[in-house]
Amino acid sequence: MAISRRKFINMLTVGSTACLALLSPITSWAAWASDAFNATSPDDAYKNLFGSTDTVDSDEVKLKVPKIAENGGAVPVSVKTNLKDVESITIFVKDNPQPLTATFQISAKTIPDISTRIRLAQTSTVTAVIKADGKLYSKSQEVKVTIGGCGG
Amino acid sequence: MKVKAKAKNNITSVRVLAKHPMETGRRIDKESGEKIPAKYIQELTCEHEGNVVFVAQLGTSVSKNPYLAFSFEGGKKGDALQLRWNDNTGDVAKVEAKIK
Amino acid sequence: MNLLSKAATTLLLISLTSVSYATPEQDKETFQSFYTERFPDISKADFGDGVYALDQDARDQWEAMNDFPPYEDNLEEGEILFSTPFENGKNYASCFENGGENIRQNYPKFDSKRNMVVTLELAINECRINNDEEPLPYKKGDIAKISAYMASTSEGSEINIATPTSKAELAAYDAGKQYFYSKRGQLNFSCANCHIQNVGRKARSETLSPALGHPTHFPVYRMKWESFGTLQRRFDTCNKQVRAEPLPGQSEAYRNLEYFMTYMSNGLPVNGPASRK
Amino acid sequence: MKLKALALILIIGLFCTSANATTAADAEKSIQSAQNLWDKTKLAGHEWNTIKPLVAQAKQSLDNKKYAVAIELANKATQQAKLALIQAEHEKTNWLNNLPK
Repeated sequence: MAISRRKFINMLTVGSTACLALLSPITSWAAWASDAFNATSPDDAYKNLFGSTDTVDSDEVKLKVPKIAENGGAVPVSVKTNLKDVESITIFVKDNPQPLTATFQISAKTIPDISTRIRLAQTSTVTAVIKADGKLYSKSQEVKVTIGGCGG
Repeated sequence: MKVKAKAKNNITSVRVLAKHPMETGRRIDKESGEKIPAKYIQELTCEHEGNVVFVAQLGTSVSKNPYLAFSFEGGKKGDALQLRWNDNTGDVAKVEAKIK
Repeated sequence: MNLLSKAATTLLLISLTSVSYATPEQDKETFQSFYTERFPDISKADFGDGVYALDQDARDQWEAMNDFPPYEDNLEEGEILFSTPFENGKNYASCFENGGENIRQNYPKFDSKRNMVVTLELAINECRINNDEEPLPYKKGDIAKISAYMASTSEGSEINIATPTSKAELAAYDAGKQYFYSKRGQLNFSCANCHIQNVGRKARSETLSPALGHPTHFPVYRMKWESFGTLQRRFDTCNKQVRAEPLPGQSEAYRNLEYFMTYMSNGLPVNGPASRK
Repeated sequence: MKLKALALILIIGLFCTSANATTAADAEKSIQSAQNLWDKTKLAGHEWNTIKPLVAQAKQSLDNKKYAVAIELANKATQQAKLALIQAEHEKTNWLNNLPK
């Protein structure tokens, strides 16, 4: 699905920015990986998104998450890599109701270095998966979520 | 949508904050006792001179008022960026930002 | 009463007074050096960052959040509220020295005419009343937004509360001091128990922040509140946490406490508004 | 007379766990004394937030004619208020022990 999406964008961007108007919600919707996002287990999400659960744990995937979340509602996450030919960066939260959190398509011009803020329903392992040259590389780390808070 | 974009050494770094509730569809309204319907951004894109330089697909685990930071090769001070998101209900927001 | 017991009482009183009535300046010295000795690696100004001065993991997240501070919109609203004229054509600027800009560091002030402590929020409401406007509710909402905007114009200015010297000033200062060090609530904790004796340690999963620098960064935008709150709103939370009943906003006890605490942080730069979890 | 006796029996039956029959007046008295001590804690500047809900619950029980429960709650409130007053008295001098050295 991701590939057809990219082809479609390439087709579009051959033209000018005037084509932007053509990016109607319907076409974008079609590209959104709904099966993978709706999956309730990490394995199902992997299968739907990558067609495989075969990942290699790699230090090339630089994942930065806190050890203890200040705020489970907005946990900063950064992922970057020096790997070549990166196609996508994807973030999973193992114990969230829907583990697939976000997936970023990395074009030839995009630097494989992204940051976002995610929700953790509870203490969970956060995993970043980088697809590069057709292979899946991953890195995981646990983030603790605590209840309460003085927040002085 | 708030955008901060800076160019340095032929690399443009972009930070975006999209104002959006990111309702998961699982939350219960405390007063009515009913589920608040899901409303979340599914896709956010950024274009520079007609090229898509960033595509993010998001789910309900992304925090309220999604924050995204990314960078791409090319771009210079004064260039325009077109950012756009659409959510699961079909709402769309577009903004043009200048690289500083 | 016989002479002996009279003498004993007098002696007791003298000994008590000599402890409790160290001069405010001596108090401040002891207070500040307690923290600088306890945390020799932290510069004095950085105590204004609270827990984020002590915990790098938390600080990294806080700094990431500050890329687009969660209070940005509220702060902008505060600026608009501050500069919108009253019905009589006057505005907040007309009530304050320097048009209300860069004055946060001077509050709370002791008003010698009325013999009372005036906090910035109290002054904001008095400005409204003097201009025939309804006072705003304390602790949160518009008053906190206005106060946040005013604080932002003082960024980097050092807290500069005049040293209490007159009898009335000292009485207010001592009342604030006693409040700070008195155990209260069912859990029997004083402010000092957590924020001096146990500073940097954990209460459940939370690191206890230093009291030095507490007043520098208010109003604070808390993720938990999803809004700004004044220092006195924070007093409420602390009181509830030790199971004491909070006091009304701008009550005498709270104003005196704010006066004492802010004087203890004299010399630290204003760095409010700030965000907290 | 007969009716009153019946009522008494009914009440005793309702609160068969307590030895003595309790009346609205007893409950009101307990609540009033809790209230008085509660007011004293406010004056002393050492009000605990545990007292207010207990008094409110006691009043609620009184309204619901659950007098024994009302008294029990009022007594709890009184106990909390007494402790708060002991704390206030103690802290009049002992707050000085908390000063940084």
